[in-house]
Amino acid sequence: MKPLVQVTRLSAYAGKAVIVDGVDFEVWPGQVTALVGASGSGKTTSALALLGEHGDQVRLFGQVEVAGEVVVDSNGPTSAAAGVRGRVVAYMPQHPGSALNPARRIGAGLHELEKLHHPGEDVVTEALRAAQLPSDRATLRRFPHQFSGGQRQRIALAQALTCRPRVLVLDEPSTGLDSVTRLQLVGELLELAAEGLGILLLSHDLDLVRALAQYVVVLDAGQVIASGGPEVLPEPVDLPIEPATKQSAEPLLEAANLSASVRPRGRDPILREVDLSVRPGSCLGVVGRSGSGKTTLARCLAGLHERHTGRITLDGRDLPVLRKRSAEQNRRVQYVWQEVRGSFDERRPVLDQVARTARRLRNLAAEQAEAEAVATLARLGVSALVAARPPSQLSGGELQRAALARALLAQPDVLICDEITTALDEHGTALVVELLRELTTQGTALVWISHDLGLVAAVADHVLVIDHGRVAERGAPVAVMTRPSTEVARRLVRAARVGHEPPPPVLTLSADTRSNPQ
Amino acid sequence: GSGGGTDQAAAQPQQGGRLRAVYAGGGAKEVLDPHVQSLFVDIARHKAMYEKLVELGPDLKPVPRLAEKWEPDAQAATWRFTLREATFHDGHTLTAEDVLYSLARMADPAAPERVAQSSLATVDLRRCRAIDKRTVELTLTAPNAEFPALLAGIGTQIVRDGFKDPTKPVGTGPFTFVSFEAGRSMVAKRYADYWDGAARIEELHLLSADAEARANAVQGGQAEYANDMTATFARTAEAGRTVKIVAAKGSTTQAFVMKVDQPPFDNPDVRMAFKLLADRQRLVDVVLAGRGEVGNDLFGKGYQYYPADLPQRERDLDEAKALLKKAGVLNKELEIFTSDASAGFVEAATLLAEQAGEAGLKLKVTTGSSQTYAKDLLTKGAIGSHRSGAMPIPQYITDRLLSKSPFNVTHWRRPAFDAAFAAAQVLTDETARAAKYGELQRSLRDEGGILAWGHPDFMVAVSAKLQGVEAVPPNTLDSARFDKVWLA
Amino acid sequence: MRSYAAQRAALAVLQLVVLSVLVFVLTSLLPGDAADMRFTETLTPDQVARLREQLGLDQPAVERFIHWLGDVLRGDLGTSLISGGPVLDIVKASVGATVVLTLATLAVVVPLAVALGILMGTRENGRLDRAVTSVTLALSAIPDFVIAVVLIALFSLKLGWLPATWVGGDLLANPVLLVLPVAVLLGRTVCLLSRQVRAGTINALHAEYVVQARRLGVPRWRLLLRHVLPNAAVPGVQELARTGDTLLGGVLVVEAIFAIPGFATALVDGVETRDLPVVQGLTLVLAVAALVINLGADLVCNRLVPRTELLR
Amino acid sequence: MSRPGWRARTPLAVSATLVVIPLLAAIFGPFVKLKAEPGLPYERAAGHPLGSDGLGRDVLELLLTGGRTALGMALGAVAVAYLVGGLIGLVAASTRHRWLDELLIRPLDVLLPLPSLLVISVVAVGWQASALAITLAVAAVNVPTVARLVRAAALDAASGPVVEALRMQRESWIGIHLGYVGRSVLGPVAADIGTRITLAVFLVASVNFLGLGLSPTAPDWAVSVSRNREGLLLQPWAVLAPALMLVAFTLGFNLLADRLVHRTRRMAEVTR
Ligand SMILES: Nc1ncnc2c1ncn2[C@@H]1O[C@H](COP(=O)(O)OP(=O)(O)OP(=O)(O)O)[C@@H](O)[C@H]1O
Ligand SMILES: Nc1ncnc2c1ncn2[C@@H]1O[C@H](COP(=O)(O)OP(=O)(O)OP(=O)(O)O)[C@@H](O)[C@H]1O
Ligand SMILES: [Mg+2]
Ligand SMILES: [Mg+2]
Repeated sequence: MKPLVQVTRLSAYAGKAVIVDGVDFEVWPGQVTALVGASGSGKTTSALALLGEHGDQVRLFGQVEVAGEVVVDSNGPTSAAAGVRGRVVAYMPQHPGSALNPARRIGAGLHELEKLHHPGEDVVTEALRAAQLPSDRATLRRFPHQFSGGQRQRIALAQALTCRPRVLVLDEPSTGLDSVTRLQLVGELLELAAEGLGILLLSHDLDLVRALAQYVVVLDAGQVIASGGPEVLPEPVDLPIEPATKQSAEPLLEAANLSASVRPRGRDPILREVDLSVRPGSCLGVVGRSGSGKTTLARCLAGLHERHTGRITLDGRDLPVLRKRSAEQNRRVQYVWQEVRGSFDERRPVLDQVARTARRLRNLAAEQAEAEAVATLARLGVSALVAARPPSQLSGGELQRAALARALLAQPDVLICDEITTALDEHGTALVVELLRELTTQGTALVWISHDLGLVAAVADHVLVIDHGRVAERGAPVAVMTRPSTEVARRLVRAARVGHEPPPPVLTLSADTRSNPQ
Repeated sequence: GSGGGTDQAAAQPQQGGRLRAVYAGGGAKEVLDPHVQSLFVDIARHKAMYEKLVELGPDLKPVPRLAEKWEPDAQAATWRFTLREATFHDGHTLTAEDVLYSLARMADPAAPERVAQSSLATVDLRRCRAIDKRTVELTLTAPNAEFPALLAGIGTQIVRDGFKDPTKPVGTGPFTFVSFEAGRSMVAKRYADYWDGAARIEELHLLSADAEARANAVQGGQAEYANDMTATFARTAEAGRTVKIVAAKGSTTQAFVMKVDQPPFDNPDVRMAFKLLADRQRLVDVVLAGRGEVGNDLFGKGYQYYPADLPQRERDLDEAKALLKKAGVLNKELEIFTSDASAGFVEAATLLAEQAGEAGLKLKVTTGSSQTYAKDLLTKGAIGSHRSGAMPIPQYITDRLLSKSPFNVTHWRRPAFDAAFAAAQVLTDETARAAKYGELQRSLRDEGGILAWGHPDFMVAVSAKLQGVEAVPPNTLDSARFDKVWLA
Repeated sequence: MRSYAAQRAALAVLQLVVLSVLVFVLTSLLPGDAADMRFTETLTPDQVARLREQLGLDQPAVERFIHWLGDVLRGDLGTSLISGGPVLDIVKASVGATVVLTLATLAVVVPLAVALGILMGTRENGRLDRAVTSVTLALSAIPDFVIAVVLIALFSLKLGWLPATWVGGDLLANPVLLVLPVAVLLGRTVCLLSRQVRAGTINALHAEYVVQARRLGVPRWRLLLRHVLPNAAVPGVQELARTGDTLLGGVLVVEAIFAIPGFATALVDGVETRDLPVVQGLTLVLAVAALVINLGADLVCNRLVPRTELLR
Repeated sequence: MSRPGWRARTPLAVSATLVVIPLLAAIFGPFVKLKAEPGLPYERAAGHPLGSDGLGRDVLELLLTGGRTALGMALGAVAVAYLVGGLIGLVAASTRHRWLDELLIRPLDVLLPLPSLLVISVVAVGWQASALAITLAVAAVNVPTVARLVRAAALDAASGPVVEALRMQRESWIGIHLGYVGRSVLGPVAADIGTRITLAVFLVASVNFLGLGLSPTAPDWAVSVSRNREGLLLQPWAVLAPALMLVAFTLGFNLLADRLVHRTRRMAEVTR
């Protein structure tokens, strides 16, 4: 058998900078090849070379052969490249949501591809089936915005499949998915591979790669540093679940009967009758499927979500909404945003914005505040040089850590962290966890929201499982992770094991009703 | 260019064709009712379809039209008009009854917009009668030797007995009505049975447009005749060959009017000072671009009864300054009220302000609304701009200079003047009358509030094809005589 | 969606009522009334006073307005105070020319602007893009009346190729009459529109979904036609609806210069002669047109790009 | 993107010159005393470098005195529009009271279909030849759009997480609204002011051209174009010179605004 894709000594230059440096890999029919590596290591650049495509000002060298056609040779992309697009290699981009034309019904887009590549054949229905989407007329007549995020991702997959390619390239297909949805994706991809499709998977989600790939190529700074079977990947680490400790003190932050809605007068609540309490030095983990209301809960506690009912207390005293809090209350409760990039002013250096907290909330002098900011950032692995830039010039992971530092400079008593490790690799996560552990020993209470159940289990003393705005289950992490009592919790926990043990049977998709279009 | 009509008169007249004549438009104000007319375009339109008993000659002297001749009694109180053999467009022959009906219609108090109401107020309708089919006797409540001229005024057209619907015009004029859109156009057709010889052109289009569009239309060949053109256009046109200018010398009057009952113009010295400080030649050179004659503070240069023997008033700045000083208005600021209502108003006012400045007087130009200017001039401002079209001098006095005149813009109210004028008007002897009028005008020139600085030429632009256009003042018999012209 | 339409309709009715009141108040504030406008040197003040009475102008303003509103609700726009004819006739007579003029302009502008916009957008920052941008930008910087004056001097008076005025011309017999007025109106609109389409094209071309469609093998012309154009057209359509008002200003200048008996001229005439019923009627028609155009633009945009939130 | 420096600088110099010449003429022109003798209408004689106009006035002198109204009214109108509309927009966006927002914005919605032409002609007819009245009218017709623009831009900024983060840091009201919201509004506002000023110049000029505005003998550039156009073939400079001044200003301003829009767009792209 011949490889479908043969990449030899592929290099890419942007100006003088080398982005990809002599990369070799192959894609075989019916098998999954994975390109892994840290962010910026050249995964996307290498994969796009299969289409003869490259970014602005980027030059390609080396040789890329796809199904016998040379699409890149020593002079860069060849004219044959246009011929392989779609029909031979179909690429599913990193953010599939934005890859759908908002102005066109999805049926129009799919049928257009059908007519272009396989006129007369009914490939659309088949592609939709493979992407686990219904193929009825009503679905085809919908616009992309009428689907949920997960469904949109599958539509993008269906588009790629409609071309009936021989090679499917998937760029970071699991970012932002909760564990259940991610598991469904694994099932879909395994089925496709079984049908003879060659798959190139780009990801830094090592669990996903372990679950799927037969071949793994590890990139670092554009160079292949290892390649072979999945065994070249580091062993999966199960973070130890720490036993609950320190239940002595009085509750610091409490919420009783908390309900919240986005519409006036409490209509259509998205959070219902939640009770919780956090003691000093303890950590409350909050988990749940996407859209279940975790962020809303956090924003209620932070005083940012004003449309809520129920009672929130700090040290037994009522805690009003943010604009009515005293300076001291304001300082004591801090929040780290889920979408960090949006929470920074684009026009000011990140360092200034971080230091500002200490100046406003702790009345430190400018130099002092800055020194403290630099120190905190350094502990989190962000250099002062990087932090002196405006936010647009920081990577997602750097910014996420800066946001944490911004909150920490208030020396809060309660810190609410909303998915603050999503853009971090394992090293970055470890730095964050270490710093927060240190703080809890000094008495700071944490509210920790995350999709990463392993991480939650490792840091939290107590876990809340939220479903449809209600608390579905609560208890010590050991109990929830090992003996989940509700269906939601069970599914979340089981799905999270992907890559750690043989995947469980693919879950039925019909259960996925949470984000149906209105 | 000027007087272009005469030399072409020798050329062989042609028959047929469509003549498009453009006039200054009045938008929705344009009317089809001949008794409501007020604009040039209305007058031209009505002239095409209707006629009056009397018209005015080039010197504004009454000339017979539908009335073949007339005869007053000794007191000039009862007038007998003999009618011409004319037929209306519906075939009906003109009779005395038509005349009586027309006069009654003009005077109808239920229709206050009929314009001849005040000028014909002295006609005693109850005592007017038809002597026979062709003779009508009109009796006046106050004797008036100028009565025929009044019958040549605006809004005095003779309509058919029983004429009710002005949208279906029936007159005795040279053209019959086809269509009309206010503010845009009227179309009329040649009337073959016209008593004065049927028109040569077949179809007449009277169009409405502002000055620029008139110029563009006649230059671009979209019209053959454009009324009331500016001196600048005349200069431009004369440089080209497509358009001729037909200019009637000094046919209208441009003036500043001072209200003699308002300070500082209630002081005759100030009025005289203004008359002396005005640089008439410069006003004529600039505002009229030299196409006009210098005025002598009197209306109607060259018309019947105009005292041509009076010396021309010259500029005398020193004398003016002395008078102003005497009156104590030197270095005071005054306001001159003007508007864009008529070409040259604001320009003339601006120039006068400059000239007043040379005499040590600050004159501020205030520009009012052009639409309401006629009304505003009566009440606003102590000094303002004024223009008058061609009309007989006695009529000018009646309308503007008597205590009861509706449009007495100088507020010239002198019982003695009124009485002297009334006495002159009843004189049936023309020379005696002329002498009296002369005296009155002399006193007006020195004491009155009218600073008549110029008599602009009345200019009409005609395309090279159009022949037979006479250089006559507007409002006279031969202006807008489209029955006499032809297309070569 | 339905509640949105109802809301929109209610707002429109409110807008019309408020507008009418406003126009009435504004024009009532003007010095003088229609009777004064009919004052001529030969009418005595007494005659004018009787005229005012006949026109009903001696009645209180509020009463006149209520009367007018009642008539409008019965579908009667009233009669002109100046000509005495029905306002509806005046509206009909004046709308025609303007509509012809506007449609003719749009018929040239829209295809031209779309073509130019796409041409520029696909060659972003190329030489052609810069050239076309500069030319349209320069054109749009010249006031309409300057363009008009220069074009007339050149093409009508000097060269004698094109008619400079509608006076004495018949549009049906001589459609050439439209050339200069449309040319004058063209400049700015083409510039505004083509720049919007250009920006839309560039945005769309850079959009992930177009890049992705290309990756999946959609050929170039199809990409432009089916993927880029609808999205690029949206800002253009919105701009078009928005320029309605400025276009009307241009139309007035053009109508004045070319002596076109149109809508804008009638409106300004109405104001100048204090012909309130005419002003009210014309404004009403105009406001309805503006509302309909805006609604239409919203609907078109929503059809083109369903994501553009209607409720905004 | 190659040689951006060369490409960017040349038009900047050109457009700046285009704007500055009329602007200088408008500001300092009235102080220049030329001592030109009045002549006859539409002369191209010596003593008048650009000839004379329909009133025999020196065209060069008119050029120097006519800019103040031509540009001043437009700039004044835009300033007033932004003062009023900007304030309404900012208050509407920053208020927490929905009713205040509605109260401020709804009436403007109602006014939107009011033809600006009507407003301006009414004002022009009502207050004959008053520069102030026309300036205010032009400002008034711009207020609704400005208010909505500012409100939308401010709302965008004020409702985002940045403001929440600033509040979490207990930033002062001034710090939030001037330091962040105001600065975010600045971009769209700057781009808008560019086009709005040229539109205002057009509007004022059109009103004056149509004879609805200033006195017909005013030296204003647009009035000059209007009044002297019948002498275009006799003395072209009387029309062309003021027209060129107007065009230079609007063209230069258009170019500057275009550049600004490009800059903000490029910035937006970078930050995205
Ligand atoms: N058009 C370009 N011009 C210059 N540099 C580029 C360009 N495109 C990518 N790069 C750089 O090339 C490097 C590799 O980029 P690439 O997108 O291939 O990374 P990746 O491995 O896919 O990362 P990620 O996990 O973040 O998607 C990065 O450092 C990036 O900054
Ligand atoms: N402004 C809003 N308007 C309408 N619905 C909203 C709004 N904000 C949140 N929601 C809905 O409220 C629900 C809870 O949202 P929330 O952001 O709290 O979810 P989450 O648990 O944080 O999800 P994720 O894991 O994706 O961050 C979701 O279904 C979301 O669609
Ligand atoms: Mg990538
Ligand atoms: Mg969330």
